[in-house]
Amino acid sequence: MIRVSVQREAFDIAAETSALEATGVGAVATFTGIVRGDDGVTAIELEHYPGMTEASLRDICDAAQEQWQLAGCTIIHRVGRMAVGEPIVLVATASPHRAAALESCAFLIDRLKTDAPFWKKEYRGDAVNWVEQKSGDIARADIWDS
Amino acid sequence: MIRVSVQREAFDIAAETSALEATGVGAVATFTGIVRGDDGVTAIELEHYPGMTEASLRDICDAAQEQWQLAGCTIIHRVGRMAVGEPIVLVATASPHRAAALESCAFLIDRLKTDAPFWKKEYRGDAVNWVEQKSGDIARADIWDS
Amino acid sequence: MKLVYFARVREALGRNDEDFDFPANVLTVGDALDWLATQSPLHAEALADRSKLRFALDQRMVKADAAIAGASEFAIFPPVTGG
Amino acid sequence: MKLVYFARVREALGRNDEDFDFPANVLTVGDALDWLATQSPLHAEALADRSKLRFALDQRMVKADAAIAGASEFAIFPPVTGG
Repeated sequence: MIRVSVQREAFDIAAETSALEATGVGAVATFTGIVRGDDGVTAIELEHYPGMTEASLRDICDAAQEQWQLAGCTIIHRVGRMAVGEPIVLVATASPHRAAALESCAFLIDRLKTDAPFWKKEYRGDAVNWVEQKSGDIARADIWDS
Repeated sequence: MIRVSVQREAFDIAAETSALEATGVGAVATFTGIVRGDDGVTAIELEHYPGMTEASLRDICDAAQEQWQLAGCTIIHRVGRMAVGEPIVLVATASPHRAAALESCAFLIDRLKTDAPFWKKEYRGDAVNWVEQKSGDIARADIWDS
Repeated sequence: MKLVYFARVREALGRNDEDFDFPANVLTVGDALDWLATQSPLHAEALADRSKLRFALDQRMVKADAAIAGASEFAIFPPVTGG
Repeated sequence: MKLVYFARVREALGRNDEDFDFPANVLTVGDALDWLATQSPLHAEALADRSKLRFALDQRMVKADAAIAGASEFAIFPPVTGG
């Protein structure tokens, strides 16, 4: 089971984990990314490349399913404007093995940060700037290739 | 924020992650363990040591908070009888760092399996047997000591 | 001292708990197990395989060489299997 | 060929997309960038720092040496920052 969604509205983690639990395996892991209020950030806005985004998220799920024994893989990424404290992204996996469920979630979020065509603006009150890609994110995603 | 609960009723993953998101950090990870229907198992029943259980779960959260920068740590473990497909245990953490959130969830569930006084019976229809501790679980928990 | 039993140990002994005054030469958890095994055939059988037993004194896990002096609650149970 | 722009590139160019027929000597993504930079001062500036640009042909990420022949959609955008 692969499920990807790019959406403006918030997601329902309980509904997503229930769907993964219904695959019949023993372990479900999730990771949720939340808008941080670091350095005076008040909101963010996410733009994406419709069509390519969904395809890239499916590719990332496919790569996870090649590396780990997964019964299900879900990625939901929000776009548009979000205030500090709002969830941005949910990745979730189901596996017969607890380590596989947790490790594959780490892979999904690391890979998403370097491969999926999203771009983030930060608002600090009226001031706005595009977020720069972090070299640490590239290094973290590269770990999975080695 | 440390929250531990030993309870008969099912837990609400959305309520638990919301509480962790409210700590103001950017990363929340969860792990849910579910009753597997392996080898004809139809249900399980969990017994625990009231008082010691809660203390041991708090100790495990304390150990996680020493090892990772965590804004919150939650462990909810159910007791009593549960059917195949029902959730047994939820561990969840909040951190400024996504790797810390996911790794600490792995630590919590590994440690819980060897340190917290729960005992599991498996039902296969009318037949019942106590589950034996898995040597793999001990090995996995020992990794965190090295 | 209050003895408490869980899981297979509780079922084998047919009770949740019981009270014993250990003799003065019972110093450790291991000594206590030896002495308990003399109290009835049921105890002897339930406590025979030490490799399948774990212990807590006042709700803290301990090894068989732990001193029992000062403890008020002594728990005997199989290896844990939660999660 | 349809050009599509995102994020800082889109804002710098003041448009979401535009159509160009590249000359025959434009073979790769890199060639296309060189040629695009000659189309207006806005293009020249928006495409000046190649280290801050990433590319996709028909919605697949590619490097600057990728051949553009056969592609119908060519996207130019900054390094991604989702998650």
